[in-house]
Formats: sequence, structure tokens, C-alpha cells
Amino acid sequence: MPRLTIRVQPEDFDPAREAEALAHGRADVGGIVTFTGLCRDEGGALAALELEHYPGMAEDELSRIAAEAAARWPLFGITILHRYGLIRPGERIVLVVCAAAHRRATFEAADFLMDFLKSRAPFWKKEHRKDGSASEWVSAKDSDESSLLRW
Amino acid sequence: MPRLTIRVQPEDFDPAREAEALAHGRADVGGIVTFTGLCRDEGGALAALELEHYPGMAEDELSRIAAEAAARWPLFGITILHRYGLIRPGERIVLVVCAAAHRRATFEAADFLMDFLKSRAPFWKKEHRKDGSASEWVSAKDSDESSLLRW
Amino acid sequence: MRWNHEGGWAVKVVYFAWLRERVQRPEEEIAFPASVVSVADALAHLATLGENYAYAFEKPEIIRAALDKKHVKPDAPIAGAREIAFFPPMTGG
Amino acid sequence: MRWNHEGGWAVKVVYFAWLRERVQRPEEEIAFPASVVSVADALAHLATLGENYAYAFEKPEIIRAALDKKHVKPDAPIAGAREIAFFPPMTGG
Repeated sequence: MPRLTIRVQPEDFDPAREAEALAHGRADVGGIVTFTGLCRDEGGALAALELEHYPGMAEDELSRIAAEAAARWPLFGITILHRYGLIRPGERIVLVVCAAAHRRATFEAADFLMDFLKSRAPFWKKEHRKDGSASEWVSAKDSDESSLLRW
Repeated sequence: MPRLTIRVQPEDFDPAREAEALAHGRADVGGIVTFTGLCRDEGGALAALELEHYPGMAEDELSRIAAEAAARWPLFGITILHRYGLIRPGERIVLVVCAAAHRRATFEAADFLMDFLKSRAPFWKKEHRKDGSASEWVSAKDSDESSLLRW
Repeated sequence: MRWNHEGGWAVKVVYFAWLRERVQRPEEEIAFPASVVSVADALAHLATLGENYAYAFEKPEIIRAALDKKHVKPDAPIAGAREIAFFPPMTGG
Repeated sequence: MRWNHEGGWAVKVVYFAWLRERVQRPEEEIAFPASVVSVADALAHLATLGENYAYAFEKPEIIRAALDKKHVKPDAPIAGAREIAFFPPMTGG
């Protein structure tokens, strides 16, 4: 069973430290994929994103998705971190790290985790605009749902 | 045109610093994928890998592969670093970083770059074993060639 | 879940994102009548509780639900659940 | 590339990995006869230069080549090239 690390937190995180933690002290890791999702400024229009989550369920869902990836690919470790609260453009929102003996597993698992995380983990984004117009909840994309059909 | 950074060097590198350099000072980056390839110890049997390369051609090929990825996916930046010389188990060998507005492009491009790099960039690995037996050149895998057919 | 005097029960209901804003509260205890069996029944019942509820649940087909923090389909029976959550499609990541 | 007195030319040939080890040198200048037109011809000519060359090029079908640091196929004409490289399939990454 690979080492699974799941954290849901308001604080920023350090992708490099998380990646190193997965490979630390072992010499059988051949590849590590790190995906970092960042807050875009939407052409300068965005003041901040507000990330709401369902405490308890968010951690449970991320753990369930990680366990599913661990069952499908021969991984040594999976780390998923997801922030909530107010996040400014340029800041990190989410991190997925996968370590394995071979490259293919790391790419596929990280891609899978991000796909499922987006459509299954209970987080919701609200956009606060710089022009002071009413804040709006981000709509789920149909493409996110259809992305799941790849797996 | 995205920012392309290609380096072929004996020294180790810092994946986090390279990833941050791609997003630094811009707020339109939505995702960054970092792939780090490491030297495995092959169950404790490996003393070190010796990486030979074709100077000049190695840089040219990596630049060509990066330009191809840049033409196929809407990327903001691509960084490829590849080491040569003696590399010990647990050490980093290769780094690919892709930054883009959207996640899908970063995963696909990084996966593509690693596939092509493995079969097109002029690097060769020789294994030095701990038991002192004759060092052996690593054979190219058929799976590496067939991997290219995915693109 | 607590049985109430009408033969129904009271259960904690939680709302997220724009559902929470429309309902105008993050959570509440609801005494469902005995006729409410499934998640879809619970949703339909909530939609009758007032203007803000009607607005929140006007498009039931896009609303997701969880029972005790696990995703469920609309036909899932709610009997035994301590917490029912309703929320829009997720947009994390 | 320099024309030599036999009507052929001299060109820098470089070897990598186990090809370099078998040929027992990293590079050399080779005067190819005029009959050598393609990369495949050059490879076949090299294989005749001695035992170590015969060993190095015993499986020509797996050997890769580059002209002036660009991958080429066996039928590529070598006229004009300043550097021909021969090497096994790459194993980087």
C-alpha cells in the first residue's frame, strides 16, 4: 500500500517539500509527477477566489480518490493538498504528487486524481471581481464530467 | 511563443526553483506539471548510472522536442533539464516542467516531452553494479518506441 | 435522525455554495414527514418550505446530495442518515 | 568534408555508448571512397575496417545515425556533411 497524504487547509503549501517527502530515504522511486493548480487573474479582472468546502467530506472524498488511484497504479506514494478560504491570483490552490518506480504510472495517476478531484471533492469556487460587481459562483464545466469517461 | 528553457549539465538541479521560474511574475498560469526522473537502485544492486550524451545534439534535440510541444499545446513555458555524468541511486536525472492556463495541456505536454526525450534525445545510460561485475549499457525498451505512437 | 411525533423524523440538513446563500442558512434541523423516503423526496419537500427554498431548489436535476458525507444518488433512502447535504456541482481543483 | 585524392572525401565520424567502446575510439577522420553515398553505405564501409569495426556494426539495423547532429535515416545522402555520428538507440530520460 502506498503512503497516502491528504490535507485540506487554508494555508499555502510547499510543492517541493511535499514531493521530496514522498521520495525521502528511498532509492526505488523512478519518477515523481507534481501538479500544482494556481489561481488565475482572469485577464486582471479577478480580485480573489473564495474556496468553500464541506469539512470532513472533503478529506474523505480525497482519501477515497487516492485509494482508488493506489488500487489502479503501482504507486509508492500519493499526496493531495487542497486549500480553502480566500485565495489571490498567482497563489496555489491544489497540489497532487505521485511517486512510482515508473513514469507512466505517475502521469496517469496524477491526471486521474485531478480529474476526479475536480468533479467529486466537495469544493466550490466563488469569484470576487476587482470592479466590485456581484461575486459569482463558478459553474461546473461539462468538460470536467466528460473528462471522467476517459478512466 | 512560450518561454523555453533547455539545459544539459552534470550538476543537480532544483525542480521547485525551475517550476517557480515558469510562473514567476505572472497570474495567468492555471497549472504547472513537474516531472522528475530519478536514479533507482534496482533493488540495491546499482552503484551508479553513467549518463553519456552527444554534446550539441542533445541540446538541439531537446529544443526541437520542446518547440514541437509548444506548437501542439497552448503553453506559457517549458523547461527541460537533463544531467550527464555519474549519477547515484536516489539522485535526479531529468526534469520536465510545463506551465499553462489549463491543466490538460500541462499533463499532455509533459507526458509527450518525456516520451520523445527518451527515444530521441542522444543520451545513453550505463549501469555500474555494486557487485563489481562488468558495467552494462541499458537496452532501449520496445515500449519506449511504441509509446511514441500515442501522439 | 430523531423520530418525531408525526411519525416522521428530524435530521440535520446542510447546504453549500449558492444553495446555502439561497436558503439563507448553512444548516438546520428539518422534521421530514413520513412520506419522505428518498433524497429526491427530501429535496422536493424542502422546495415547499418557502420562497427562498423554492428558489434554491428550482433546478433539482443539477443538485448533488450526500448522506453522512458520502455522495448518493437521488433515489437513495434517507432512513438512518444523521446528516443530509445538498450542494451544486463541485468546482474545486 | 574534404575531397581526397581518390575522388572520395574525409569526414569526421563520431561514436557513442557501446559503439564507441567497440570501435575503441570516440571519433576519427575517415576517407570514404566515392562509392559511399548514403549513411547506410558509410556504415557498411566502416564495418570492413577491422575486427573491432565488424563487431561494432554487426547489427546495422539497430544502429542510429546523425548528420551534423540531426537524426537521419539510413538512406540519407552524406554528401556535404561535416560530422557523421553512429550510436545505439537512446536510453535517456
